[in-house]
Amino acid sequence: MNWETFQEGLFVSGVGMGVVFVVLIVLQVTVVILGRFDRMTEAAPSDEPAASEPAPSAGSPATSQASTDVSPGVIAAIGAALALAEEELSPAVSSAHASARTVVVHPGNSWVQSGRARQMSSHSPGAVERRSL
Amino acid sequence: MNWETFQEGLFVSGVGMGVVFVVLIVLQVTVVILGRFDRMTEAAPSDEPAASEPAPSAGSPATSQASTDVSPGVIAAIGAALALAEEELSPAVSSAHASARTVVVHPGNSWVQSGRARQMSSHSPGAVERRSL
Amino acid sequence: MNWETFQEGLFVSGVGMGVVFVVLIVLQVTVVILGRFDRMTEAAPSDEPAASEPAPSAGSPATSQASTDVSPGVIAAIGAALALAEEELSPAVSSAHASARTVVVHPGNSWVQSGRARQMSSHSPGAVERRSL
Amino acid sequence: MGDTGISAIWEGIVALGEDPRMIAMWFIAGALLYMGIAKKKEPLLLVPIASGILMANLPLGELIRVGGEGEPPGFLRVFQDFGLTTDLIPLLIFLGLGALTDFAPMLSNPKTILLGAGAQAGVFMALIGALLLGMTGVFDFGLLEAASIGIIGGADGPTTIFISTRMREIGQALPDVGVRDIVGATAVAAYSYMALVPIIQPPLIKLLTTKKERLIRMPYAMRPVSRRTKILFPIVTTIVVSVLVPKASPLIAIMMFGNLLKESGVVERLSNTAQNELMNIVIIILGLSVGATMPGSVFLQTETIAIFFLGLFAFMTATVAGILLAKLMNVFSGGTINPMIGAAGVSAVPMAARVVQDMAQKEDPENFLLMHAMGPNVAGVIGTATVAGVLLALVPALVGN
Amino acid sequence: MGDTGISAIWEGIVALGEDPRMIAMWFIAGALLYMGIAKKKEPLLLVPIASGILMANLPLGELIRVGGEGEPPGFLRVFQDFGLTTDLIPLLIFLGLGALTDFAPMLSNPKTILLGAGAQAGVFMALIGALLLGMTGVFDFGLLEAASIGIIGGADGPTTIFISTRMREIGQALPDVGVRDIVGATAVAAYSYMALVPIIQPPLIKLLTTKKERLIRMPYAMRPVSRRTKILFPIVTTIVVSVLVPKASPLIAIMMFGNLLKESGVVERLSNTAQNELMNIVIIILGLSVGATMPGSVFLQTETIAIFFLGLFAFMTATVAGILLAKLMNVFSGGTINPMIGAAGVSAVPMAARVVQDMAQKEDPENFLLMHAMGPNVAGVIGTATVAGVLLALVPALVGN
Amino acid sequence: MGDTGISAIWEGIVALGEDPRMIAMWFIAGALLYMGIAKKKEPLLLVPIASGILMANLPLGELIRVGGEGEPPGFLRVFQDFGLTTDLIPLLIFLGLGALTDFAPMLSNPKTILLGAGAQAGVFMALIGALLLGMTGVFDFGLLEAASIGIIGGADGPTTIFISTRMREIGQALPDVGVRDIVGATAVAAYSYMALVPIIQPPLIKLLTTKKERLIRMPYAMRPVSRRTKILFPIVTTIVVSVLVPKASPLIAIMMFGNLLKESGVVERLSNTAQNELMNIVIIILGLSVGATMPGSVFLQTETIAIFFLGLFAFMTATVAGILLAKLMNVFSGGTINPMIGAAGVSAVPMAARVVQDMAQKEDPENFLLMHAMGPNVAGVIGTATVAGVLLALVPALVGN
Ligand code: NA
Ligand code: NA
Ligand code: NA
Repeated sequence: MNWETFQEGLFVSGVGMGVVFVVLIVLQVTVVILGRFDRMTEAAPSDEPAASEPAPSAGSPATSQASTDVSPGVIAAIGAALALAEEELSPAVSSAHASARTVVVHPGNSWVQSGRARQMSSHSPGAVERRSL
Repeated sequence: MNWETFQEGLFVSGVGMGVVFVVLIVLQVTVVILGRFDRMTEAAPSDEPAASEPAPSAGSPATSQASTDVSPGVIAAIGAALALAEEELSPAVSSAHASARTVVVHPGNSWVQSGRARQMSSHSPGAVERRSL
Repeated sequence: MNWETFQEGLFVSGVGMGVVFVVLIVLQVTVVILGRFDRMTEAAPSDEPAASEPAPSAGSPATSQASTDVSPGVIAAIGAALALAEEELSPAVSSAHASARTVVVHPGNSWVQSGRARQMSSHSPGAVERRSL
Repeated sequence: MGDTGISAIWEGIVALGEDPRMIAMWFIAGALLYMGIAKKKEPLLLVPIASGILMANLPLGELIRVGGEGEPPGFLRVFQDFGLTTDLIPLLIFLGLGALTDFAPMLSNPKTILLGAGAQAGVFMALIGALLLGMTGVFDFGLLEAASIGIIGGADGPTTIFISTRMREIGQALPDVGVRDIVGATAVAAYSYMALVPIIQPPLIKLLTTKKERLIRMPYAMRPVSRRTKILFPIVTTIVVSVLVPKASPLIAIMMFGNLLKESGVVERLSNTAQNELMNIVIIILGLSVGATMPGSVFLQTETIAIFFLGLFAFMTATVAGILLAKLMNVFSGGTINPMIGAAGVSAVPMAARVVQDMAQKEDPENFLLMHAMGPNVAGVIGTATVAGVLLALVPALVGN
Repeated sequence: MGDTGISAIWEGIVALGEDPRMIAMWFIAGALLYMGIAKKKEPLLLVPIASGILMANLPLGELIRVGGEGEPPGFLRVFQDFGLTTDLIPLLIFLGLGALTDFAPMLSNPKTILLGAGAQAGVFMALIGALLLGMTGVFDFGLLEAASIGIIGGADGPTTIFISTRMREIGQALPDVGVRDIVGATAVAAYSYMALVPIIQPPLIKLLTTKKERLIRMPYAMRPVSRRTKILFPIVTTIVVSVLVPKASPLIAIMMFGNLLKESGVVERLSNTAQNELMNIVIIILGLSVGATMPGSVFLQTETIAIFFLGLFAFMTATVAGILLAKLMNVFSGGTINPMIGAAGVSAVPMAARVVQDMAQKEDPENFLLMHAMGPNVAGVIGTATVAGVLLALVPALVGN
Repeated sequence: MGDTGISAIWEGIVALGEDPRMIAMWFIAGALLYMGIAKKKEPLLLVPIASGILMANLPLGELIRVGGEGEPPGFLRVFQDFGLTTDLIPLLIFLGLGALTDFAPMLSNPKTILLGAGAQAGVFMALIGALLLGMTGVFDFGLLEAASIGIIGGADGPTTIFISTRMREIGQALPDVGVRDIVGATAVAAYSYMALVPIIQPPLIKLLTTKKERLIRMPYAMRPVSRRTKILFPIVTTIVVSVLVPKASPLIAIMMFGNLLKESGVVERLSNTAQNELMNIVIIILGLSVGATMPGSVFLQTETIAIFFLGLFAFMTATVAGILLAKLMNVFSGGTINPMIGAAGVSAVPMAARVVQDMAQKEDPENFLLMHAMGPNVAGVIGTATVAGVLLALVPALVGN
């Protein structure tokens, strides 16, 4: 209502636009990194489907620097117990998984085609109803 | 329990039956009017699919007679803004709508047939389950 | 934490194992009785589909021995009114019911086959997802 | 420690011995399950209600406990408190019913609407009957109970539950008024007699109509109903009924909203969910909650027998009143209305209409009355909701004086 | 007794005479139903919202009553208290939206993400506009109201409802601060203008772009996205956004959880339910609850007109800002970005992206921009959720001083 | 103003620095997501639980905040308060499980029922183990915690959550008793080890059975089960178990009600909804709520490691006890019972039964044990519910003294 409130509004606007740009730039960088990682594994396909997942586990020592009343050993023990336990159970499962990987690694053309198909059919009522809630 | 309560019961019954008849008669009149309107538009099909809708908008001055702290202008402005805004967007939409109208205007025979079909199939389990909850 | 708590734990364990065995033995006996009853009705198929149901109704006098402020007559009246009211409505219903009975009485081979089929298909993903929530 | 353990082991059997009415209720639950499962009568409601009765009559009543000391309220108590007492559950049933109901037979044949009014006489006959029984001093029925009993005659399950819950809550909120908890008894009576409509109505119809009347054919080339009318009808009905009987507005507005979802044709996914998944969830909760209002100590009263007799009386008088009104209309319309369709005004959709159809075809296989009977049938639902509104408006004011 | 009865019979008509704004609201509800049903614009929300408006404007307001004396809170009041005020319902919508959203177009083309930021300028332009109008003394807009109005420019229905409900509740909890209830007005404005995006945006796009710019083709042989990336994206986004803007975490975390259900591929039944049955139930409750915030006495204020104008202003400035940012990026990228896709940053998924696609094809039938426009489109949703978090973090602190 | 803004901008990062246990929890959530998504182990629960863990460990904890000052309780807090603490959500899971479970293998082969009892020894071995660890002074386990840890051995997720929530609430309601919040740890342990049953059981089975025993064939021409028996079984079981162990009645009665919906055959739409849409909604809420009980400050305790070791110990002793009981029965039955089916008594339906089937076929491809193992498997569920009832009856009374 008064001048002070207006100034607060300007402040909120400035901070808001700044934060939005920061957040989306960080996300953009993240997505680029994820994409790089995809192309790396595409070039040299590994047998570890989600190698990125265990990796951070190793990075957990960062937590030990802070003032927790829990030793990093405790954390590592719990995390490792969970992560190790589910190693390969049956060949059937892992082979099914491997074939799924193949699809992931070379999906190029089919994805583009389906994208194009979606463009063509974008006026269908189903597509319209999907969003805008 | 006592005589007074019994009298109250009689009173409730009298009022109740009266109100039920009034309500259903009013509804009956309303339905008849809606039906008349259908046959009018059937005889002289207009291009305004729901002409009845904007019409009452014009009748809203009735509200100005009462002691509101809002001028009828305000009401009219809001209502009109909303009503005007969505005027025809694309020919595709309006032609689809027009064809829908055609179905509405001449549905006679098919409706009767479906009604008859429903009579015949009224013993199907689906029909039985539909209600009585 | 202390010795007393440990003793309580032993007590809970003893009672718990005992109760579990009692409950499952009682259930086992119940299931055996239900099975006997099946074979009895299979041998001499009766026209009363669920004769076991009205029977206990007759057994309700047991309740009259207790200190209720409701006479057994009241209970019997309510129960009987409900039980009697739905006696046979239309031949269509009862014949449909009778044919359903036939299925119940001689399901032997088909059930075994379906059981075997289920064994064979037990590795399908649908089956896996069904439980363990 | 030993004492605690030993008493805990036997507490179920001891509790059963102290209140054997539980066992009696098991047989009542069994009878309702038999009616629902073996006889396939109203299974959607009777199976959950009977299961709720069973659950409310287990030793210690864990499923209906009030809670406290680290124990939450029982499973069914939570449903009752958040679903039944707030009206949420019966009203959500109305939402689904609205989305399931086709008002076209009524819209194409408006003169049959009035027949939905006649059958409401059954409500008030039973209401007065309950008060008369109350005056004998044998049965403890005041105006609140009489209203709950009367509404059984509306032949509408959720409306019955709605009104009897309201009346109970209103009575409990009034400091000087006592009120019985007859929600369960009225609900079971309503659903039971709805299941029995094909038995209750035919003899009365035969008694009150001549063969000549029953042979009256009604043309089935009905007037078509435009989509616009079907869409405007629920909107206009909401406004008209709510202005005339504001206390009926929850029932009417929500049922008509459900119907609008269906008839609008643009929100099919909402309409489907209201008819199916949401409806099914609500039916389960409603049935269990209603069943759980019937611990033996509440249900096994002399009053319960009276409620069942009055409920039957309500269904019968409703049928009679509907037929008599239809006979009257037949006279004034020059013999073009088959008086049997008046019996369909008792709602119990679609059983009452189907009874009429069956009786008509038995005497004349070429006489199709189903669509004509559906008019009064669905109009009867609106009529009963109106009556519910009148009861909600008048009864608390009269009792509160 | 007679008095009670007679007053009860006329009370609906009397109440209507005392507050005829109800009748005005019927026509507003009718206009929204017309837009939803006849024009098929946003019917999923407009039909329930309009029905909620109708229900909130029936005599005696039975469906929105507070309750007491044996009467529970009204049907819609219960939904408002347990669904809207707790954020539960808008957040469950976000769950479903997350399960419906395909982030692949954005993941395969990361440079378009930034375009989701530009359009957020519309939020703040409208916020400042509202404060300027507030300074005239004609309209009663403080910072809380300005934030609620600004968020309309995010073109995101549930976020708008989320923020305007939060701001109202925060204002009501502060003893020295007054706050208007503009939840209904902002929600209706947001959904109405989302429906009108195909009318609002094209003239602005034409005005701000040259024909040469509109003819820029963008290759549609996009980079494939691995399943792993699709799965890691929602997890990483939840963490990144929540660390940078903790107050945005409910919106982001729940939308991303919905997306994880979908992309994980192992819990299809949960993903389907989140998209369909749960979503439908929540849409019904959300629409009715929002509609029910608009009794005539609340909605028919001069401020409402200002809200609608500011909302339109917000959509327009968001479009303009999005296009200008895209033009800038086009210059720096050497002419490879069609500036029109900046307009898709206003969210309104997928309408804004489709507008771009249609305009591109009108000038060059071989130019397929939909997938490129979907990137800014879904990034705009994340951007608006971020803005919502900033508003929640700053505004209460500033107002509370 | 500047201060407010600047502190608000950094508050997420600051909060993370002050409690880096959040980051550790992200990796635990990641490990569970890996197990659920990449390894497809129990994804229906592990994906929501892991997501709940993530949401509970975001800076400022917006999703689990208590609320106040215009802010409602966080999204997950609402679910916890209205779903977990009231038992509603685990019991609704039981409803769906009941509707999914086919008791026919057990009904046609009643002698295998008893094998469901043996495996419950695992519960009590772990309970005593927890008390022994508590006596060392290193771990803070009283009788309440020991009961929650023991029930992990029941290999039944919802029962574990039900009991550990109850024990926590009972402890918090007792003024002189301290209790740890181990709901999340016990639930994650239970679901993790259920996922690992195919790894845990085979070595133990091999160790405890001879090759000759494993080769015992059991005829699969089982006795047919009538529809009447299938319908009467859930009704009778509800009554029998509830009379003997009243505190088990919520679990048993609701599971058996679900089974009755299925077996009655007349309310298929209710049965389907209980199995599908309702179940899915409840799974989402359950998983998120359970995950949300694990902020790093609660979960990262030395006790958690002990809980995981005791949980594994519980699964192993349950398997051993089941096999030993089966060996005993084999001796008394003259060598007609393959002792491996005793291992299926640990529930974990249907994994434990499938393990037995796989091991039997590995040694003799013509030996079909699945149906015989399903008997103890589903009987184990009833057995564990019974044990839960005993714990609920005895533990609070003993602790409260
Ligand atoms: Na009726
Ligand atoms: Na946006
Ligand atoms: Na078990």
